Amino acid sequence: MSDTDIVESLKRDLGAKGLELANPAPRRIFLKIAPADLLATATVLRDKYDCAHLSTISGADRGETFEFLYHFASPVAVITVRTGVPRSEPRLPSICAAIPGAILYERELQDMFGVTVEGIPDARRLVLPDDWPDGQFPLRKDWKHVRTEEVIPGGKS
Amino acid sequence: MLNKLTRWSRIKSPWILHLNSGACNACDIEILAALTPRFDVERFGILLKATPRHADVIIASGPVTRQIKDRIIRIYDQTPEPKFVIAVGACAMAGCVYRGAYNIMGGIDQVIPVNMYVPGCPARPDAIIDGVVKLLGKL
Amino acid sequence: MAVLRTFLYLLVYPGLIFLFVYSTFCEWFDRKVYARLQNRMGPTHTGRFGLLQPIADFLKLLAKEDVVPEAADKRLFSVLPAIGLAVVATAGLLLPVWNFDLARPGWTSFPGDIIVILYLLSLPTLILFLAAWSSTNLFSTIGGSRVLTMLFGYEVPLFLAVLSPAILADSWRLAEIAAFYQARPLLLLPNLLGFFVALIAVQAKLERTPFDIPHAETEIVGGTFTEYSGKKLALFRLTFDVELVVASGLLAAVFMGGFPGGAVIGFAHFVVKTLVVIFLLSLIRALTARIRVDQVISFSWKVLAPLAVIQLLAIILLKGFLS
Amino acid sequence: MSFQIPIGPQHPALKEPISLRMTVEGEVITDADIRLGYNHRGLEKLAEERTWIQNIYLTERICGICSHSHATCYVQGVEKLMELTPPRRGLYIRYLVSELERVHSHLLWLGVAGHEAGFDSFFMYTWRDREIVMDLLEMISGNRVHYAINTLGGVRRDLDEGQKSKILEGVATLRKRSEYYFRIGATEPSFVARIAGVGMLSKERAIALCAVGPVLRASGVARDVRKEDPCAVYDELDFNIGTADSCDVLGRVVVRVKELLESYKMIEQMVKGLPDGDIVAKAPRKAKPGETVSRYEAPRGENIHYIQANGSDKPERLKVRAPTLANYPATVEMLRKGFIADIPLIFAAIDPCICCAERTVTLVSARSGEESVVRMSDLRRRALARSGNAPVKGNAVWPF
Amino acid sequence: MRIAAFLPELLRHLFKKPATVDYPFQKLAVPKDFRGTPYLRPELCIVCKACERDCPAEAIEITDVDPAEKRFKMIIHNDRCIHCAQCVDSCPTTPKAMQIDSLYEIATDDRHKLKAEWVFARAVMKPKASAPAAPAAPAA
Repeated sequence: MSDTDIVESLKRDLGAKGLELANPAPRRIFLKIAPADLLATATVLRDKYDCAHLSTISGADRGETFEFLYHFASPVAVITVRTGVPRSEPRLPSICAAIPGAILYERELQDMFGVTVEGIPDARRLVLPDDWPDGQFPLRKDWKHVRTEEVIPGGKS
Repeated sequence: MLNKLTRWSRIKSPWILHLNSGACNACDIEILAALTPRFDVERFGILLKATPRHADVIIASGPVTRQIKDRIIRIYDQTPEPKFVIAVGACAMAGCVYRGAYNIMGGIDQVIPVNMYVPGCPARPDAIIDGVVKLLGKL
Repeated sequence: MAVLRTFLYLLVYPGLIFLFVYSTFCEWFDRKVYARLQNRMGPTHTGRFGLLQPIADFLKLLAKEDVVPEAADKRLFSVLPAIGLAVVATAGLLLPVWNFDLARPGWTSFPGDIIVILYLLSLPTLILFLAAWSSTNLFSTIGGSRVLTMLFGYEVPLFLAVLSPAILADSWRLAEIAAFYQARPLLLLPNLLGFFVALIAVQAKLERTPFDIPHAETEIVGGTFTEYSGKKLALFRLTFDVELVVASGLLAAVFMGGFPGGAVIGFAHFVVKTLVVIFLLSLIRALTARIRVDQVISFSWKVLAPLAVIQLLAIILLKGFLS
Repeated sequence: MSFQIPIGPQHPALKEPISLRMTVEGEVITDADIRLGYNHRGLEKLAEERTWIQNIYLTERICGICSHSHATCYVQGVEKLMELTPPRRGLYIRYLVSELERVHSHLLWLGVAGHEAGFDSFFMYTWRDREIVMDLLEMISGNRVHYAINTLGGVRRDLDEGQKSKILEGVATLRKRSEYYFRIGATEPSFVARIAGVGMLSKERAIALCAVGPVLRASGVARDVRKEDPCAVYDELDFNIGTADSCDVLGRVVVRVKELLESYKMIEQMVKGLPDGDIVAKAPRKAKPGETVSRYEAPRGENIHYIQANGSDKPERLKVRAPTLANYPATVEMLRKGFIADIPLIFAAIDPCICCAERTVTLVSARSGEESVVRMSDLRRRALARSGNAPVKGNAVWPF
Repeated sequence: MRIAAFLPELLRHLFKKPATVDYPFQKLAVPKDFRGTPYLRPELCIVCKACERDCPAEAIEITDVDPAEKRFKMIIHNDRCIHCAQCVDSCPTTPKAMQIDSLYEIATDDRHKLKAEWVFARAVMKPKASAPAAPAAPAA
């Protein structure tokens, strides 16, 4: 199956769900959908496109929205499913029902971006170190780390 | 006389504990490589021990992450006196490329006292041996 | 005079001092052979050829801080290493090193001493178990349970294998068994199978690879010794070294015709024969991977014990044939 | 009686900080939890504050064993963003180092597997031979572990004729020795008894839990990024994907040995067919806005970097997914019903590289004081419901 | 499966010379391009600060000492240095003012001793091609 074949067949299968489809580089397909369609899309990709392997979920802070990219790897291409949630109400459905291996990445998103993944099998909060303060999400762009001064023991100066 | 004997035995039989405090593995494989036939630190009576209770020298690698800080202090406390710490690699000394990351405390010396610094990224096995030998020479 | 002799016997030769010196030498030999088999150098820079390495380890541990864990049974925890050393050192006295001469037997040579020595060699295992249990560390506890589990595996094959030469020699006395085989060296050959069974069982008793399960570093940290440090650890290490000497001495006495020839030649016999046994033990150590505790049990009951029984039957048949 | 034993964060079998919490009954493991976070350094945040060039060295230090693979994956992506085409000689040298690194990593792993099984002689011999490839890498790049040979638009150091012949010589020695040692290592009964039939992971569950690399291939799935997403030179080379269908630790050993032999083949092909020309193209300091997904087959499996550029000299977002992280759910699966003695072997069998996995992920307890964290039971139940519980039987076949 | 498969190999090595290099007493050779400790040749440095900008580990620090006389101070923190030699690559002068040598046995008990400092006047833009080779060893 070539890239164009995949794009064409994705257009057919997803219909109105696929908001945007692009093929910027060989073996790379970017697909944009609404957050609500995530689980359905993941199921379709898994069953029809041999994309049972979820490589990872990347998140990016795009100002007003958080953008999440689900990288599905099939033997012929990487299909990246892109979805955006508003910063004011960061909620995302879980796809663990379709792809159990997604749990680690979803928990990672909860930690780093402070989104709520709804329907995640293990919904306990996963924070950074034990002493990490509440409400701090390091990968948000407005979060800045303040360095502590390093004290070198011993010696002069 | 007794002191001399104790000092001699301490120099001749340093047992090490390998402590990874969030390193990238490079220093760890080089520490392990120092045990293997090419370098074979058993020549100096150095044995890699599993528990801090048996160890004399803690060889630490890696920048200290916030999560592991308490563990390092605990392991340091568990090691019976006299004990020495060698920081191996740029991360263990000053944090290396991770300087300024939010989850890094800095070098090992920000948490526990360090007796010897071995620079390198990673330090070659012979540089590590050199560090151990310099430490023993100091005793 | 007799008192002085007893003291000399207990303290110098073949008592504590001799055992200490010789067992540290054996540890060095073991480590060096192991390293050379692996194409390494082994201890080199402590004394000549690294000969003093085990002594340096021992002294260093003596000078180290001694930590007793909070939760441990403190009295038991502290006293066990000394008992362990005492037990194996006593076993060492029973070896027919000094008391080789049947005409003028030593005080420690008596009919049935082979049983006593086997029994004394079993005790350290129980002491290890108690030590592990009293330190209350999780890894120690697992190590302790493994120690006991293994004990049920190797003990029976060891007894059967060591006792079959005794049956052939028709004696329960080490000196007599040794003398019997000195007179008839050819009869050692039928015992070869038993020798190898005993070798493997001794390897298990000494908890060396492939049987170093109770203190497998990559699995349960230090296992039985996780909480031990300083003097107590030094004593435990010495216990193992002495046990190595005693066990190899036992095998040499039973399977290799003892240590004849008086003080000097007899001593040379002792050294050469025990070192041969230790070399074989080191070879096994370098040859194998550590097996699991369930595999130890099934191996000893499915392979070692039947072999030992076959050996015993063969010996009984041979005995009937000879008489 | 069941109780919990903590493995790590400082444990001799691990060498790296991670906490495994095993619920055991006697010697049998009934449940396993993995707790990360000890090696979390916050690299992704840091990458946003560093320039494109500085990030090469930062990604290289995600992991020491597969340092080149992270750097390569990153550099590949950035080159796409900057629309740079590295010269062919540069690419050949880059992937030559990749394959040498794979050799070093697999030899290291085989030795460590021997060490975890208490087979120290095997460990010593493999690591002695590994020094040959370390010397080659040091000769090419100037450092034993962090090669720093990648730069944007090519590589930093050229190969001369003497080095080429030394590489061929070294690989020939290595091939001879590794074939010999693996043949005898594989016949040692106590070693085989420890690794055969341990750590089962069926094909269906390996796929469902998104396992990667040798773990996936040892379950009979022939997937390899080098084949399915060939970057630059791999489509010009002749090699096969090594698989095994025994689904256990022995299968993983076999897969790695097969890969080693393939790597020797590839190194020889690359050295002999090294094209002439430049080794590096001039790179701009800034990248145009855009995004890219870069994949690379690291020694441990698929490595994926997602890079976003915003037109400045720093990345907008760098997401790194290292292979080890993808293998954790599968590891928990494998550990169940095993013995305590199998923990180090099973865990080592995924070739864990915790530092890779944890460049950003942290799974730590809530402040409830409860220690166990990644409760994999739910996950497992789902996986079971989906694929049934039937491990594939079959013996791994040695490549000799 | 063969019992004691490793035996011949082990016994063969018992009488062979060990693979060990008896390090401190016997030095190991490093390859000619080994990346050891970086150092500065101050007479060549034009203070473009490319090395400071590109250093991934913040190991290079250049400060003004006396702006009027164009005197600068450069500190290389060897405790932070990752020995990647990017500073050498970034250096625009010919011959390069940043250099790297193959020194690696610089273990010490004091981090302050790992700082190497140079105070120098800025070189003119185009140094002569035949600049005197005076490698100032890092003040370790």
